[in-house]
Amino acid sequence: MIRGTRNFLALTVLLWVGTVTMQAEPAVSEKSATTVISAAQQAWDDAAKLLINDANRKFQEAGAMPGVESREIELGEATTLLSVQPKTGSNIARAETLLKKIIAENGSDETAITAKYLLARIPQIHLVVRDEKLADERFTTLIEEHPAHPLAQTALVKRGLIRMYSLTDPATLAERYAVAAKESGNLTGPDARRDYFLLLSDVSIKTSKPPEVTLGHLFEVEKAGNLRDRALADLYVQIAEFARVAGQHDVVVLYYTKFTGRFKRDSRRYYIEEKLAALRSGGVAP
Amino acid sequence: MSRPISIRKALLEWRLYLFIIPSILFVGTFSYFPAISAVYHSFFDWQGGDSKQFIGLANFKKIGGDTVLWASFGTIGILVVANVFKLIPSILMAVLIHRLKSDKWQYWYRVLLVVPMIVPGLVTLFIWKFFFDPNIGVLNQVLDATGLKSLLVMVDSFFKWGIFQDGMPVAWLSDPNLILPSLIIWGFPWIGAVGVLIYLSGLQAIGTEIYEAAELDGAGSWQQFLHIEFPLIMTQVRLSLVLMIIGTLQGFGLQMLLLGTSGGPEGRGMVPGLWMFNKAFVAGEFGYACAVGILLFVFILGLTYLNNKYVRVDK
Amino acid sequence: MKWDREKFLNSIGFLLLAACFAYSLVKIAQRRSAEQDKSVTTIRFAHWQLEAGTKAALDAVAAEYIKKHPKVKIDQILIPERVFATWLTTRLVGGNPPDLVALGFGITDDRMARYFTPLSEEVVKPNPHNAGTALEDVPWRDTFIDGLASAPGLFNLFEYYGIPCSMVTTRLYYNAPLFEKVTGSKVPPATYEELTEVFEAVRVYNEKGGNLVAIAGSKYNSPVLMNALFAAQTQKLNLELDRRRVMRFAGAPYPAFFDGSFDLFSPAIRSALELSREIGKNMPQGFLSLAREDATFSFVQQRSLMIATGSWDVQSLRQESSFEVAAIRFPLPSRQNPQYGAYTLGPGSEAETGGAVNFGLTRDAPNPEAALDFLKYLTSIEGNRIFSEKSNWLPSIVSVPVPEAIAPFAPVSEGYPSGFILEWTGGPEVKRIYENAFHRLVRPDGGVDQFLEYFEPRYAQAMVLDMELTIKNGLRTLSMQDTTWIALRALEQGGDPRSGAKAASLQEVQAIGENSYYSRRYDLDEFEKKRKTAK
Amino acid sequence: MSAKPTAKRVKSEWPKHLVVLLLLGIELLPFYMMLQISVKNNAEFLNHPWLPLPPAGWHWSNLVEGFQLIFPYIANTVFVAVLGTVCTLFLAILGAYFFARYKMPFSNFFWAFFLFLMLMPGVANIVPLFSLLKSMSLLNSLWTLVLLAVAGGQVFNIYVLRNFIEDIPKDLFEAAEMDGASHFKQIINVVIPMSGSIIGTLAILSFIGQWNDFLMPLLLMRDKELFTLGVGLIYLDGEYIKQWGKIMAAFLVASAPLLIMFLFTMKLFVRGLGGAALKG
Repeated sequence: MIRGTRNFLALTVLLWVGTVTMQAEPAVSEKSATTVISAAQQAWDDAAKLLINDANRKFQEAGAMPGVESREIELGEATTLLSVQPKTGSNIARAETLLKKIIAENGSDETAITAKYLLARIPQIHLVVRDEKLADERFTTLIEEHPAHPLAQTALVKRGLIRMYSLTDPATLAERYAVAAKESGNLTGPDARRDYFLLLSDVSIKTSKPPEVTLGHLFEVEKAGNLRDRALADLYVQIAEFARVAGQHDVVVLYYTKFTGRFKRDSRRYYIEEKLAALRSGGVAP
Repeated sequence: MSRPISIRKALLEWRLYLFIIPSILFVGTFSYFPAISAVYHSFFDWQGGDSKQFIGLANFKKIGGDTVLWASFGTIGILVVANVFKLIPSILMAVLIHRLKSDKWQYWYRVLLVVPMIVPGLVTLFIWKFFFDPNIGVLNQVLDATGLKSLLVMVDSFFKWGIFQDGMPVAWLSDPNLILPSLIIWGFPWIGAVGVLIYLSGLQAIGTEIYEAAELDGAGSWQQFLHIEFPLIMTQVRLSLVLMIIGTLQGFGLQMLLLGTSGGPEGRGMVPGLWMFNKAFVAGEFGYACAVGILLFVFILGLTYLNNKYVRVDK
Repeated sequence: MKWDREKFLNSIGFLLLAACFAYSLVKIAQRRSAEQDKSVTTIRFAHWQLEAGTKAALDAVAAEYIKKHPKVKIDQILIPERVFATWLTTRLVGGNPPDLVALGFGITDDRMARYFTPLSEEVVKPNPHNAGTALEDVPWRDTFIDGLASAPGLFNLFEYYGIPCSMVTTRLYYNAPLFEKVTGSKVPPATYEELTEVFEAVRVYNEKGGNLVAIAGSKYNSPVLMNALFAAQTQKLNLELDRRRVMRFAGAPYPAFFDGSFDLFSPAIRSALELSREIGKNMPQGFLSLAREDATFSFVQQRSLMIATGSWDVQSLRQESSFEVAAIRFPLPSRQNPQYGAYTLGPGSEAETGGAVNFGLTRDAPNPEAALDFLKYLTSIEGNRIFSEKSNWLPSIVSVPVPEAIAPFAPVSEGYPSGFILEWTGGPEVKRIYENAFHRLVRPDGGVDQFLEYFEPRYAQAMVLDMELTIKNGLRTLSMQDTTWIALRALEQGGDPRSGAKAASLQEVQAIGENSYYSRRYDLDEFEKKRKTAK
Repeated sequence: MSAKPTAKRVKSEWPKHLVVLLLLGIELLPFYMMLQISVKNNAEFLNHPWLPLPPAGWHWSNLVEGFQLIFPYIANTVFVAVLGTVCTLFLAILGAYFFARYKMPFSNFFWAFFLFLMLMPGVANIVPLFSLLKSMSLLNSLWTLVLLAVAGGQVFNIYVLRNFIEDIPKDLFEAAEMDGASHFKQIINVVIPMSGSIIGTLAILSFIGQWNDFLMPLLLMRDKELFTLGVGLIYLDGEYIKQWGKIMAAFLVASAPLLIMFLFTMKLFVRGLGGAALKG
């Protein structure tokens, strides 16, 4: 409560100072722009700290300032509206309107691309009654318009999820998996590539593909890199174990060695060391 | 009942409103939060924390298919009926005390009635758990010593319940068929000190001459009770009834302490209040729990209404 | 005359009351808020560890700290577990929390982010209180035994919010002299087979007129042992069901149930249930209606030979017992056991034992610098040693020796990935029907079949409801992550590389979370379709 | 005030005493247990849970410790309990009188307002209340506890009292009104004497409630000096190895003042107010 008031006071003072200096000396008008930018930064910072309602209020206040280029502020407002508590349909609808406005003004800058991404996410996970068909269309627009942009790459992953699990075209999961596997070449960004192959590996397991296929996806995930410790440990074990099923024993040894070398405090370590010792002594892993 | 009053008279008596305004202000300011919050949150998907999503009537729609909830209303129904009978000992106790000739004894009995009230609930709970303990508990020892156990075993083998068996202590709180009986036996002989005091307050209104008149008519003590005492404490009985219904329907503390949040073996101890607690604090569905609370409210309101309508006070 | 006496007595009552009230008024009026000595800083820290010795141990650390920093006062606030969450919530929302708070009850990720200070920049600097020791130049984070790998908030918020001062493990305690008297041996059981011999010895002892329960039971203590045994029985089953082959418990039975590759009639489950029943027979009858303190009481008063609980109870048990209390790891069936050996890999590994009693620094802390410094002292070699020795809790810092008294509690890394217990296959509904059915498993005339007869028909519905709940909660997390992720990206573009790193991590976490969210939804839909056509 | 005995009734007096005493005996069992366990240690308690120890073996130290635990809180507790009870009942009597005397316009509406609160099972959410108290700068003050006691006690007490006041014969009020008594005077001269014993019962309930409450003091008071004794008791209850002797001793010490006070004031509630003044 008090902190909120303090922030509010600080902001008011800042804005007031900004307005006064602008009126007094046109020469330093950039200063007010910096103030707005720092206000936006502060609001983004709050949002990143999960202080969504505070962030939303700050964006609204910054947006109310006269004569300010407001696209980023509007994007911030829309982004935070998606998670403002309590979450209501009217907030989501307002966010959608704002995003559409941003895109209508200028469809190709960074802000607009972010807006397009969020616009597609709304029917995918933010509405109580989802409309994944619409989400698919919106992602497709984004992907076609800015194929190389990181958000379009992420969109490929999110759209991949929808097409894989929610839409029934083609009819079976195995067929959809085949289509998705063919399209994996479109993924160029490393993070998106990693996520896409994580999806493919999961579905290949779900549809009982041969272990070599899954292994191929898992190698792609490793190549794309950038996994945090916990997920990386799982990945090494997965690779080694699928390789074991596929009979590729040197891969097993390689990845188990990688695992034991890196993850000292893991409840699988002792078991894996036991398996490694058995492999090295020429036996077959249990 | 309070008397109807004409508007004109009411305007003259406007000062009466000053009597109720402080209470209204206090209650409205400080006590209304839980109720309002429950109504508000019943429309949300809420985990009890800061984040929640408005979902309209979805929680209420879900109630329809909630078999556990509906079953729990059956259980609470039995408990309410049992509790109606459990009101009787307090009434009898009050009448007994009231009929004593000696003012002094009456006074001391009242004082002794107050004493148990100051003993913390923890002590009572502790004793009753000891009472029901299958291995070292008093109840089983009494059953064994009095031979009641063999009687129960005989009845059991006749009806094939499989509850009472020779050489096996009766598992009071862990046999599903004994959960409800245990909950009902709990608190024997069911003397509620507050209840007795309330009835005694009502009985005070009986003047000596009424008894004398009754005795001249040759009324026995049972008839005296039926025709003099009981009618006079109807207001108090009805009051106890309402308070008991509210308490029973909202209550779940005993069930939770004895049986846990799942309602014990086969869920036989699951009551609506406990289900509300389970949904809120075990499953994290606070919004749904609030909706259950509202349903419970409607239910209690209905019972209170029926009680007011059919348990008449005629004097 | 009588009237007067009565009047007199009545007025005594009120006079007494009035006098008491007057006294309290005077007392309250006299009390001025304690003189605030500006030069003295008061650090307040709050937790719920009411176990014997913990408070004294933390006070001892504080006293040692004050010796070095005379201008500091340290105030320990103990709040019982059952009201801790409510208490903390009101303090945080009200903006007047203590400086340091034990993280656990009443803490969610968003609360942590909102009300606590991230310590990520601190944990990479060396701990100044380790100056002059081998850890002098080691970053604070790496002085912890688990390297802070399980610090609260790290997994979802990518920041360090909590600093642990201890670790916990669970063990089987036994009454050493009584054990010798009953079994005629000093050697505790190492395997389940040996444990059954102890059970037998207790039976013989009771036949000769003893009145002893083998293992003290309660709804708190019994599951500690039973779950460990159950999870050991399902180790191999878990690996079989683990189609993603991550070789740890990652909820594998959940999807396996929906695609039909797992059901409750699996021999491993039967065997695990059988084992639970065997153990249950050696606990007091009706133990599910007993509370934690009942079991402890029974052990301390020598009515029970053994009790299963965590290392946090060691000090209480030793203090209250007139006999020597010893502890061992849970005796599990060996792989050679003819009945139970086929399903087990061996004792579970404790390699991932993480820090416990994590203290977080509140954003509204009145004295953040002083409090942080005290926290660093508490987790320095010296401070943590004092804490560990006085409380008999395990240390969290690498070079602090485990006090001899608690040597059996040190985590053992040599062991196998854990299996699961039935409650873990689902959520709150599975837990509920499991608890409703459990008495059928352990009562004298019950058994595995009686248990399954009740449990199995209700299992599918419970799994569906739990899955729906999991999906709903998953969706909530995912949608919240969208806002945070976009915000982190915006900050990264504003020139903040740390936000960039966090954004990348969040993207990965969301991808993994969304994969499983979609995959679960798919499993559930397929299952419902199957159920419909079956009907 | 109560029925005068006739010769017939005197004869059959002792069976009544017997029944009442038997029932009271069972009711008093917890009290007895509290008394006798309070001077035992755990081992003695376990071996002889039901029988008292011979006085020579009593552990007085339990009671001393109990006293040391409770004493610092006594002043605060008396303050809150006395003020809380007096104010609660004062307002509740006024409120109940409002409902019972006439059916005033809106009286049904107000009644529903109270009833709603009594019937609504809330999933306890104390945070909004806390925020409110904070914004009113009411935290960390004993007066707030009194305030909350008053607010929390209104509904139940008004509900009970209304029933009793409605039972008072209307001619008593009318007679008083004839004499020119204001409503307040009518409360003092008619309501309070006629319902002395129920007011007494409610007062005891309210007093005990304040006496033992721990949650509100714990949550609202920042300074330990402002805690009431319920807070002291939960620490004992929250421990994981229960020292039954010490717990019972503390409970005993905590309830002793209540007991003494009730013994001395009961008389007033039981008949001092009710009897003499207005016997119909």
